[in-house]
Amino acid sequence: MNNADLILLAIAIPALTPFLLAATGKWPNLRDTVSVIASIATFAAVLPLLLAVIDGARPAISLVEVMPGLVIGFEIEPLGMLFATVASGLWIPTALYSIGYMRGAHEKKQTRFAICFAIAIASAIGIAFSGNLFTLFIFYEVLTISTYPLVAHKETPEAKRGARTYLAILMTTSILFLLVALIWTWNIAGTTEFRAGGILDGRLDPAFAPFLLALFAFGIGKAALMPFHRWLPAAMVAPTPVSALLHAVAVVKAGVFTMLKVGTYIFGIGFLGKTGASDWLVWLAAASILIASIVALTKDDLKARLAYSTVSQLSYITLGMALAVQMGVIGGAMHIATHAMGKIALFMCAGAIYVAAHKTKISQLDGLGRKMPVTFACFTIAALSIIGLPPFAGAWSKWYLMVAAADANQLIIIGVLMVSSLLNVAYLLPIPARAFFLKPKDDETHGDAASSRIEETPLLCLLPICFAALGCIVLFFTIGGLYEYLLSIPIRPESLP
Amino acid sequence: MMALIEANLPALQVVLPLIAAPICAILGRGGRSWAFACIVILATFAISVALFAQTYAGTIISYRMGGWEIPLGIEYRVDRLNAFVLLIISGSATLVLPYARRIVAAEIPAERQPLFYTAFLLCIAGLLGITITGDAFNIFVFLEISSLATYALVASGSWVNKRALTAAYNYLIMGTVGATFFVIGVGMLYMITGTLNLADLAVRIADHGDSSTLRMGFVFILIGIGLKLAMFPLHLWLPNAYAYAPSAVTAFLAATATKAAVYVMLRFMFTVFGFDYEFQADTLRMVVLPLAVIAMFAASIVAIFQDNLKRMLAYSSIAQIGYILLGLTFLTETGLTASIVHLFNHAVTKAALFMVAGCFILSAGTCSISKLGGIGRDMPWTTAAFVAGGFSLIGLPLTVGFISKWYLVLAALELGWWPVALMIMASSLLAVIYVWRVVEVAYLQPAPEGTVRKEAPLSMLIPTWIFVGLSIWFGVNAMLTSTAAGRAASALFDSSHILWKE
Amino acid sequence: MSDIGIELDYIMGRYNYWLFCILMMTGLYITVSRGNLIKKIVGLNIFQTAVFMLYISMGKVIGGTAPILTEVPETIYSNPLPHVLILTAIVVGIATTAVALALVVRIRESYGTIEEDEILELEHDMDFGSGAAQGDPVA
Amino acid sequence: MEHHSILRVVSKLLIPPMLVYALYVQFHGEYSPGGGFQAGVVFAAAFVLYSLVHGIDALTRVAPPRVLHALAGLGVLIFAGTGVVTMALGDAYLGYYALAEHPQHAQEWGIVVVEFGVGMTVASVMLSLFIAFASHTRKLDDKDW
Repeated sequence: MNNADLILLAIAIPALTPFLLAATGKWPNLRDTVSVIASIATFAAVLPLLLAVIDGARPAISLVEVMPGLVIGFEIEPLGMLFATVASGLWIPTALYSIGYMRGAHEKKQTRFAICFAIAIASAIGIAFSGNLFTLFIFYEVLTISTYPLVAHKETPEAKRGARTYLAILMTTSILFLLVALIWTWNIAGTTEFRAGGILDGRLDPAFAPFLLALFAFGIGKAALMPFHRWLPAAMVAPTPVSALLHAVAVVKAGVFTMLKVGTYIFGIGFLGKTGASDWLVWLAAASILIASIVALTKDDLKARLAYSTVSQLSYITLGMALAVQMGVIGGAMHIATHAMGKIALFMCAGAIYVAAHKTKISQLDGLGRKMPVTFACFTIAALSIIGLPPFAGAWSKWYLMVAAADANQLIIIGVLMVSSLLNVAYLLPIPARAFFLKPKDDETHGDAASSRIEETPLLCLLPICFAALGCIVLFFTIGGLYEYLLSIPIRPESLP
Repeated sequence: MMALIEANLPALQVVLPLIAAPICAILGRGGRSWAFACIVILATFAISVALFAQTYAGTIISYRMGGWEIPLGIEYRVDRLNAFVLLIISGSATLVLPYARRIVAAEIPAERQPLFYTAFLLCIAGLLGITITGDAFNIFVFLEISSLATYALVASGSWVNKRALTAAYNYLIMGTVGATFFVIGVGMLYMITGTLNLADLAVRIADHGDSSTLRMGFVFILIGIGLKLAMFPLHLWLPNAYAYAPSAVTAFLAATATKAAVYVMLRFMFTVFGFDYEFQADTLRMVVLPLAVIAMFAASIVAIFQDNLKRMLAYSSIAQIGYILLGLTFLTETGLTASIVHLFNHAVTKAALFMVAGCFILSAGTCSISKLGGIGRDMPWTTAAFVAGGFSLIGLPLTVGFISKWYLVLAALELGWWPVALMIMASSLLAVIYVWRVVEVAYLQPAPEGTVRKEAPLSMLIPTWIFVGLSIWFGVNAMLTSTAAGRAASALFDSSHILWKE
Repeated sequence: MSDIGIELDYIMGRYNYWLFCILMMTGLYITVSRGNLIKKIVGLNIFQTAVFMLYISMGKVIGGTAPILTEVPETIYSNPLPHVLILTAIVVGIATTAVALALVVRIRESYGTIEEDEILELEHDMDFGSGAAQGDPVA
Repeated sequence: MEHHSILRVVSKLLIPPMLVYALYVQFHGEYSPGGGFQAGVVFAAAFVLYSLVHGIDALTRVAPPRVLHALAGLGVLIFAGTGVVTMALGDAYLGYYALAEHPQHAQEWGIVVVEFGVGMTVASVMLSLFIAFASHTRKLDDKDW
């Protein structure tokens, strides 16, 4: 089996799993087994590709020519490979976790949930492997549609409203801006292929570059750049595995990944740096980082706080691209991985708390740390990683971003990153602190008989959490390899005279 | 025998359904006349395919009715453009007829069914005639044949809801006014040139040059055809006519009737008057362009507030016609390609959606959106078809709607018309709203108490899904449609430019 | 004074067009303004007739006779083609009128009136009266 | 109806000439003004006159709607069928030259046959229309006259 077939396989496995899931829907155990096996199989298909890409291979395959010159095709480069590895790798713990969660929380329509989940993963991998912007756009939209039923899963009026916001913002931005940007790119460049060094240099009038970049930056709504971030908190009505999927694995990462791709392979870092087209984006991203962090501070709902934290963290990656230096791309790409690891752990913890204690507010968590020590220990590790303290993975990506800011002579940005870290401390650390050190309130919350039965979450939930927390630490010590790997992202045009 | 048929394909294309219509009436039984109509339509479709294949390379087939010399007699002329439209019309008919059997049986009394199929065949013959003929007055005659049949078909919805009668009446008044305007316009052209043959008209008009009579002729034709194709604000007949016609009729009309009228418009604007006719270019950009944009928004917004699914889709059709007209007003090859490809794409999409509405009516007894709660569970396949068609209406990738939007926006960007490009996209967002309203009700709302609904019969489901399949297939692999449309556009473009060269 | 003469000539020389305009506008006005469905059809017919007259007057060649072959070779004939076209148009017009009248008969049977405003009122009641949804069949 | 003798007599006098005149117009259409459209209408008018005097029931006995519908269809078939025949004979649709050797005869034959079909359709459609509308109205009593 050659690499090109593996690409198709990696997408086909999660894309075809829904049929199996639908067929086995009547037998929950069988269905969930299918789901887990599919996740492992997908990862198994992605791994050999990763090894090949590390060796310098660039597998490619084109499927069908939709319109003259417009091809649905895949081509793997280091950035996409990283995202695919993250998405497929984290699908395994998420799949396990969602079984535990969905059963623990007695959710309905678990088959539909599993089906949409698999499609979402398939489209995330499709995004990662896309050989051109057009293919990427297709999978981007598939991802939007397939996650809609997940967000609306509970079918309550509240869930419907949240899902509506989710869909409205993602659709509006993608159709109104991203598609126009795509067609514009096609119009001036005659292609939408991802090429090292970008395809716009020499074709696009530098005066228009900031506008095109703006269409892209706002068009990629999944990157949750302010002011188009509202969908993320709105989507918090979803079951927690969905939140994990949205915030760590698929949706938001697809957004920032697209942003990096566009910056690196459509505009080209060199072109951006030369024209200064992305200067405004640096400041917008910086503002987004700070404002979202401050908003997070005000939220008492655990998931909402995490959501705003995500908004802030995503802007790091956008920022990395906008700095228009190689180190920025590396830092951004690294942040995809490290933030994914940390955030998935945080969300799984939030879900675990809900399943075990039915608590969603931070103010209700007092003293819960003693009943669920493992969960909260993992929460702390993940929080520290997000904050960016060594020896946790998040430290490295922040480090490289700061290096990038220095490279780009944007010293204020270094300050912004530091302030942001402090804000992270302020909104993340109080949560485990309350849980561990404050006494449980005796009135209504813990005093009744039901609360005395609170104990650690189901094992199926707990294992993935531990795995993700462990990942935060492991990633810190193996970052050298990742850095080496990310250096292979081609920045300059391949064939320079 | 084969050679004989081959030589007379253009005539047979129209004559076959025309002859079949009275036979259908004489046959007398619903089932029998339906089967007969099916066979005839299949043959008609085969002829269209043959014509399409013959002209795909660029040959122009010219057929002289009654053997008269060309500018004197009536000419049937098939080129890439109308071969494509013929294919759309007969193809839609081929799929709608099998679908019609069950829903017609439910909506129309048995003794009236043969007449229904007669009118249906007449309507097809008229539409095909409009498309194939190369004679301006002949277009009028066929326009009226198809329209008269359509009025009758729409009115036959009165067995279900009496409002079909007033809908048909309004359609008749506006349609007749439109047709008469068209005749006046043709008369003006005849006054100037003394010919009715379209190709001949083009040459003579170019020789004659601009004049106020020519301008009057153009305006009359524009308004006349505008009425027939429901150009905003001449669309008032359409929503009720579509909403209260029998479901099979709605599906067929949505796919074909306005398309044939658009074809006539294309033909007159670009074959007869030509791209370089300045008055036309001005009118298109100053009048038609704003109207098309208003249609895109106004009709979509009205669609959002409709409770009747068919009415909602009807308003959406008006908006989609706005897209087609918008493509024309660009006056570029890409713009024309966009319009022509959207002719096909919208036909496929809308037919599928109206068919879904018909399935709902058959199974649930209503297509009122507020009563369709939870129908996604009872009729999974039908509802899935709606979702897929809705995606195409929105213009999501991998559906035909996307291809249309792509070409339209590309055409706008080529001209540097920024605001227009953004408006195209903004109006497709309105489509998200009205499609999603239905999706939400169908999947996330509980079913009303005490409803029993079961999946639509296969005879209806299969044609619906063929349309859906087409809308996906030609969304994934649009080479055939986009090349065909592109070639038709470039043929129009080339021929049209030669004419006005001084 | 010769100016006026030209003006008069201009007007009188095109009297067929003026007639056509007046008839056409009359017909169109009736169609649009009358509430009675039958009167609308009458208006439509006047409107169509105007067009017939336009065509027929167009085919007239001054000094020409009816286009029937005569023995005299230098006879000038009027153009017969518009007549033929209008014959077809008349037939189409009759068919349209027949369908329209048939519809009016059916409307009268179902609604009990052929006045447009009364019909609109009835339809408004169907839409918003007593909670009937639009999509519902009406028995 | 029996006592309206004037009407009866006049109609008896008028109807046969009307029918004959219709046939004249019908079959001289290829040389002189006339043809199927006009003939059909005159032909139908004779029947309408009959029905005005003797009542709609009398007319439907003479020309039952079902027969009229069939005749209308048949007329179209004659028209269109001629075209198909000429096609089968190797000429274009409605290319009459294939019908006979002498071109003038061929044209004549073609026109006569086609016009016959037209006349038949027009007459029967006119009558069906009349019947359709007339049978919707209330029956007239003798004293209403």
